[in-house]
Amino acid sequence: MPEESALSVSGVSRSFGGVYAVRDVSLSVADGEVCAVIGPNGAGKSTLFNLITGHLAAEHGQITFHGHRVDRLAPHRRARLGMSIVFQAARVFGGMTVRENVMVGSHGRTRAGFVSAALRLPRHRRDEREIAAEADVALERVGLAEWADRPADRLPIGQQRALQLARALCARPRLLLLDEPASGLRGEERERLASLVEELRAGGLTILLIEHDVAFVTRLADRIVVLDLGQVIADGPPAEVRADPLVLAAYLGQAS
Amino acid sequence: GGEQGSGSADPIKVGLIVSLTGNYTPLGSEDKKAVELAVEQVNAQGGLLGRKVELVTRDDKTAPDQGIVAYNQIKGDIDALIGPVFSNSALAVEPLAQRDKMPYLSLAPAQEQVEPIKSYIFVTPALSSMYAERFLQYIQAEGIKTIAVGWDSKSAYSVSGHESMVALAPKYGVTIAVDEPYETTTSDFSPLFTHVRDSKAEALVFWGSGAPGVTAAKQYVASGLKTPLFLTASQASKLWLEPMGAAAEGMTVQSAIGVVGDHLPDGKQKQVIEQMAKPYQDKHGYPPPQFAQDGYSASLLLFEAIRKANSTDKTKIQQALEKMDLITPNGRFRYSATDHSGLSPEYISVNTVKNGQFVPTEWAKEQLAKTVNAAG
Amino acid sequence: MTRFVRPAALLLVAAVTLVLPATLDDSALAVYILLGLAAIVTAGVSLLMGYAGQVSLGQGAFYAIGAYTAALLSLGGVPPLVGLLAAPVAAAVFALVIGTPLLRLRGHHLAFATLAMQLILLSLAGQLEFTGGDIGLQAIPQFSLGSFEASGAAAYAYMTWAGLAVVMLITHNVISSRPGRALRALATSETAAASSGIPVGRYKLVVFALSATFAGLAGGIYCFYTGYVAPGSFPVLISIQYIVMAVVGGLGTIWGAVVGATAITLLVQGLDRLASLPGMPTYAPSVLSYAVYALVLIVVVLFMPRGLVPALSRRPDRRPRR
Amino acid sequence: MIEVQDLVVSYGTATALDHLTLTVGEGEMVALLGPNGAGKSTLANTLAGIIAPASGTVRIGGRLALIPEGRQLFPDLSVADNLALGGWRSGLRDPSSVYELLPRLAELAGRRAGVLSGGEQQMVAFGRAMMSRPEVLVVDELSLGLAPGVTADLAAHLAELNRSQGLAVLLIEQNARLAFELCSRAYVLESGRLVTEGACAELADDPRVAAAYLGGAVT
Amino acid sequence: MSAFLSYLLNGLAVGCAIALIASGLVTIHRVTGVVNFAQGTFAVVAGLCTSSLLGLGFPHGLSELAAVLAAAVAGLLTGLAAIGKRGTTPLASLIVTLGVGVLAYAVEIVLWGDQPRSAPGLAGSVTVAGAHIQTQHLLVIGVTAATFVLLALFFGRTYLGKALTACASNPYAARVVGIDVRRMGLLAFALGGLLGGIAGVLVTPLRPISFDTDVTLIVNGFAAAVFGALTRPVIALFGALLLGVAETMAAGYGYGSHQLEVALGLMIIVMIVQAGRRSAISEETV
Ligand SMILES: Nc1ncnc2c1ncn2[C@@H]1O[C@H](COP(=O)(O)OP(=O)(O)OP(=O)(O)O)[C@@H](O)[C@H]1O
Ligand SMILES: Nc1ncnc2c1ncn2[C@@H]1O[C@H](COP(=O)(O)OP(=O)(O)OP(=O)(O)O)[C@@H](O)[C@H]1O
Ligand SMILES: [Mg+2]
Ligand SMILES: [Mg+2]
Repeated sequence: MPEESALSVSGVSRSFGGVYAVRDVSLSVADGEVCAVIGPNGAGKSTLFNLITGHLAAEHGQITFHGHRVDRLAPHRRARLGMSIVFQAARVFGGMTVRENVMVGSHGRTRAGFVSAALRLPRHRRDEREIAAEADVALERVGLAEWADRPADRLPIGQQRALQLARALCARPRLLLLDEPASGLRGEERERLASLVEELRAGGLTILLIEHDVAFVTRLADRIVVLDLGQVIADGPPAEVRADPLVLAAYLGQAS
Repeated sequence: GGEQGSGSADPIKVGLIVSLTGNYTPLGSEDKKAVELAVEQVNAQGGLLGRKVELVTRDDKTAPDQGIVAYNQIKGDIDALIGPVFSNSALAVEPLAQRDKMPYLSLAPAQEQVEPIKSYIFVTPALSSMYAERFLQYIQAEGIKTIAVGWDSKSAYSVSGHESMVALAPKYGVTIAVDEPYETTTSDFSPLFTHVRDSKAEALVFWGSGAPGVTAAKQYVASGLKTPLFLTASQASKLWLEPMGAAAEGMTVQSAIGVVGDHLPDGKQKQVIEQMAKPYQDKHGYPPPQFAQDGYSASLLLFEAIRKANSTDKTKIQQALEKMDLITPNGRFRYSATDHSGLSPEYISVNTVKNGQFVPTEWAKEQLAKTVNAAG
Repeated sequence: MTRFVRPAALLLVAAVTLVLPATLDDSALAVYILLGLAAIVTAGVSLLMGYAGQVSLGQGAFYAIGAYTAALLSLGGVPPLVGLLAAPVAAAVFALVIGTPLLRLRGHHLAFATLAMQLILLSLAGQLEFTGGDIGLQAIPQFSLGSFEASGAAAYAYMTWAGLAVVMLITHNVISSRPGRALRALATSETAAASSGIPVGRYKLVVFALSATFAGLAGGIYCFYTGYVAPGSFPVLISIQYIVMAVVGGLGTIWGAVVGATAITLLVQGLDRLASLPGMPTYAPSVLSYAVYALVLIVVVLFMPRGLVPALSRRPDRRPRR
Repeated sequence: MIEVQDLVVSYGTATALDHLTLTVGEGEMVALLGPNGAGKSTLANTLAGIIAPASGTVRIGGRLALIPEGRQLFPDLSVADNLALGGWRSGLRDPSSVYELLPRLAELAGRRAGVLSGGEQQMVAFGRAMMSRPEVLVVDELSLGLAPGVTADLAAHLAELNRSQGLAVLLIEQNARLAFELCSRAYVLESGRLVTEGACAELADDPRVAAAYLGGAVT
Repeated sequence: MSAFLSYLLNGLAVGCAIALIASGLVTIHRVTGVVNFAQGTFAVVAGLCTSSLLGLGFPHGLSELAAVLAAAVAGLLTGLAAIGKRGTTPLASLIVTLGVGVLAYAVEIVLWGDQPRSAPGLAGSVTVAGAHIQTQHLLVIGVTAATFVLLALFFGRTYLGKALTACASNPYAARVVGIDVRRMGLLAFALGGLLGGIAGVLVTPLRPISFDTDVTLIVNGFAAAVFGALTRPVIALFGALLLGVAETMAAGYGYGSHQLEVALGLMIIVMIVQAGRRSAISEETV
């Protein structure tokens, strides 16, 4: 198991002003697995994602990614190791077109620096063309191809979120973290997203997914981790978790 | 350039670059008024060499690079230049003027202008070293042995004044007990006063121009310090007197001789001062401050040089300037090949403030009378 | 259509820049040079602010460092060309050193810190012996290259505008490529930029240094042209002026810097000429140059909030009225 | 309560709403569906008076509150202050009624709103709108980011207000199942134009609507 | 010891004067998001007005009051220019306030000339535990303390204060709940003008004021206000006091020519240390 695990989080905690948002959380995600994190609002799911990607510093605990200790690394270093995140709130880059936004996604795995850019070296120009082509492929996958030349900040919210996903894909990640990717999508679009996730999983991508739509989660996840008050209260295959009395009480209870 | 042969109808063009905007506006605008007055007067008397004098004015915006822009704009047109009052602008323009062999009378007091001497550059205000020396003479005459000095580390005038004072003090048997710099933006002088209070200093000499002069003097009064306060000539104008009001009474302030013209014995010097002071007062409603006198003196020096040269040829004007001996409101100038500042400390007065007026001390009256009489 | 318009326009601009110095008299050349130098510094400000979203209120400091470096070296007998090349390098190195701590600050904090940096630097320059104190450094030799000596203003005009061309080319190349995208990205969201693998801190530092390089280059040319540098040549207001130029021209546009610098410089010089005409009342200079300058500035900023370049190129503003 | 006649709204040259006519009657709950970019949020903002229409008329028959897209809280103010400011129009200052409905907010009352989790922010946005004691409520995505239990609670609360006080609601919602459950009528908007309207029961049977809005989320 | 106390007290007074300028900056920025570079101008206007009114023979008190009101009007006018037009971005507004500051130069020169002016304040000094302090300085300290207490209470406790804060925190949301953002912005500008006016009236007896004194005032005030992130009056006050005390201490202990470096350097260091404790993600959350 340890060799196969793509991501392993052990004993990680983080508090804000004395209140623990994430408390002693451990979980591990196998290579190629789709793992869902669910839980009530304010359970600490997004905080956990921020700890994994390095946007927040963990107070205790270890995070290992494909065998590397990453918990002391800056976010961009972790990104370069192959982590990509789609944030809960849309964070698109203003003042740039949709395509340029997606091209930024490739930053971590391309090289051209200021000097070669300033001098317009031929190699740099070739790189640029390749990145642009790849960005278009990513846009196609999330269904934004026809918007490629629009200013990104003028897109309606739903499409801004799709754009974030395309940007993450353009990084060719090894681990994709999706924070509520289906929120604000209608049935048809949800369906497309679900097939995209399935397609990515088929391609061997490891995915960590936060989502409140239990049906969506059940369909896609190999495993579900349930957080409540910052702690893991259940961890297992969807069917098992959905039947767990603790989970029913904390989360699913009133719903279905 | 106006050559002699080009017809007597052509005016003689005098350039004037001063600060009309920016920090030095209050100084530059006084200079401008005075130079305009001098030009008016000389034209009323038929001009120079039978030609009218015309002024070409530019603003250096209290910035050296703008001084250069201004100079480059007018250098082709003018026969001589009266240059910036802001030392930094002056120092920026002077190398260019020297290169173009442009007779140049400076309104800035910076020592560096005449060290080393540049043949075309002449200075009109007294240099700060002269003020320093004059104060030391007075201090010695008063029997004071120990003094405190406060000086603005951001003002060239004050820095070099302080340096001269430190260098010359031993010569006059004076010890400097407190030697304390401050910055132009300083708004609280209590540390200085505390240090003076704790020392044996018998007088506090304060170097600085503009706002700090008023701020410090006011806080001096409020601090209740008994050590007498000596101020340099930058404070010898209504710019300082007005905001100080009654608080200024009894303070010791240096000034150029022109500021105390009323107290001089009759003679050439007094007459020259009045020739400017009366019309100036009539026109602007207040007596000419120091800066106005600098501007007026520079104009007189230049006109005289053109007369003597009997030409607007730049080299000839320069040569005439180097032989200049002329009484102006700033005192008697004697430029030579080795002295482009021309004045001496004898033309500086030491005054006390009485009823809102600068009145020379007994010592100064005596000294000035001697100086004036010697000059004739 | 636009495919032909742009190169044609570029050619026209290039031709005009080349021909102008030969036809202008000294007085106009002085303005032309200062305008070009301002445009170089403003290009850096625009890159820093308009693309990378970082505000510097202390760009004058780098201008000063460039000028002082070139001046000190040439007064020390180093060939002027070396001095000129050292100017941008020194400014860049200084920016890297000072930027490492300062760029941990964001927004207004950074703006203040850069402003303070300039104040401190000027204060030191005004007190140190080797920088000539408040009086500054004088009698800096003319720029020369081998046996050629740049004695006329025209030579400096060519130098300035060549420098500007290089600066604009670099800016253009940088912003439309990988590092440029990264800069524009981190301007909106540092978090999202970092999660795309962008080393946010390092990129901010590099662009800070790049903008300082531009300012340093301008400073180097300035020092040879005027032959004099002093703290008084680089007041804090000059840094603010660069920002005004960048905003008036249009942030986030390549030509904004040039257009902004041109507009402001010509406005200021024009008003200055007008105000010092004989017969103007005593207060004309202050009133004219302050009031008219301010009014023009306010009107331009209010009615062309995105700057002259976008306004003139008539791209419709698609923001909603919110 | 809401009467929109021939409404046109545009961003520069792009038209977001194209001659739109729609009504929400007194005490009625109406759903508004549509794909991304249809113009739903644009309509919501126009109704709230934040965007000015290019032409057409908008009439609102009572105090209107908007739960805007993307929560739009005051990030620097506390949760309690956010709620209190919701009462700017109604004069209601005391948020205790909201705390009763959403006990989680009482725990968070002193927290800066900007640091809340997504779902918690959505609760604040809802509570803030309630503070204005609205007669007409426009909700731009009620369920966004909320745990299923909370969504159900809020939906029930809306239904209750509708029943007891005659609150009129225009519900913009991607979760069509929820919308159809709650509302009696629905409009479907595409590219700024109405494409379908009718009773929810009928629309749910429309194969096109079902495919677009009800598919995907396999239970 | 008495020397130390004297530097401290005087430093506090200097800091308080700075804090008053900062208070106006904070007020305006907190409500409109605009950094008002015309803030120093308000103080200058009030200072020049007081000096004129006193010169015309109006009594103390009345003159100062009228001057402060004049500054409030100046603030309102500045606000009309800076945020009166819809769609003006904070950066554009900032440039407009710079423009207003320059425009004010012209007006001030026409009305008052270019020479510095001063006005009499409280004369004399008092001795506290062997340390001398000017009476006017004590007045400055007192008024500043009162102003900041009121300001902190106003923004922290009152409903109107919170509504004002909401305007800059999220202008769109403010309109959603029905707050008239523009009116509130103008109110803030008028209040900022008032605060600037108080600063000017108090400072004029201490140092002469001329049309361009605003530059020094704004540089210090900006430093202090930024220290408080331009939104938090009490922290800005601390910043101002730090600045003032650092300056006098530097002068008191023999670094008189490096006051500026010491004080500004200290501010930067404290800010950098503070910044190290914040993460990007918590600053970006919306
Ligand atoms: N920067 C912060 N400062 C203070 N508290 C915070 C901060 N970030 C998060 N919190 C708190 O930590 C808790 C967990 O937040 P988190 O965003 O991780 O929740 P979540 O599980 O993602 O919820 P949701 O489903 O609503 O998005 C919340 O109560 C939130 O208010
Ligand atoms: N600020 C803007 N500038 C220009 N166009 C805009 C702007 N905001 C929205 N639009 C355009 O207006 C149209 C309608 O957008 P709107 O946000 O109203 O859609 P929506 O139906 O709410 O979508 P979503 O379901 O994603 O929230 C879209 O085509 C969008 O691109
Ligand atoms: Mg979350
Ligand atoms: Mg929407």
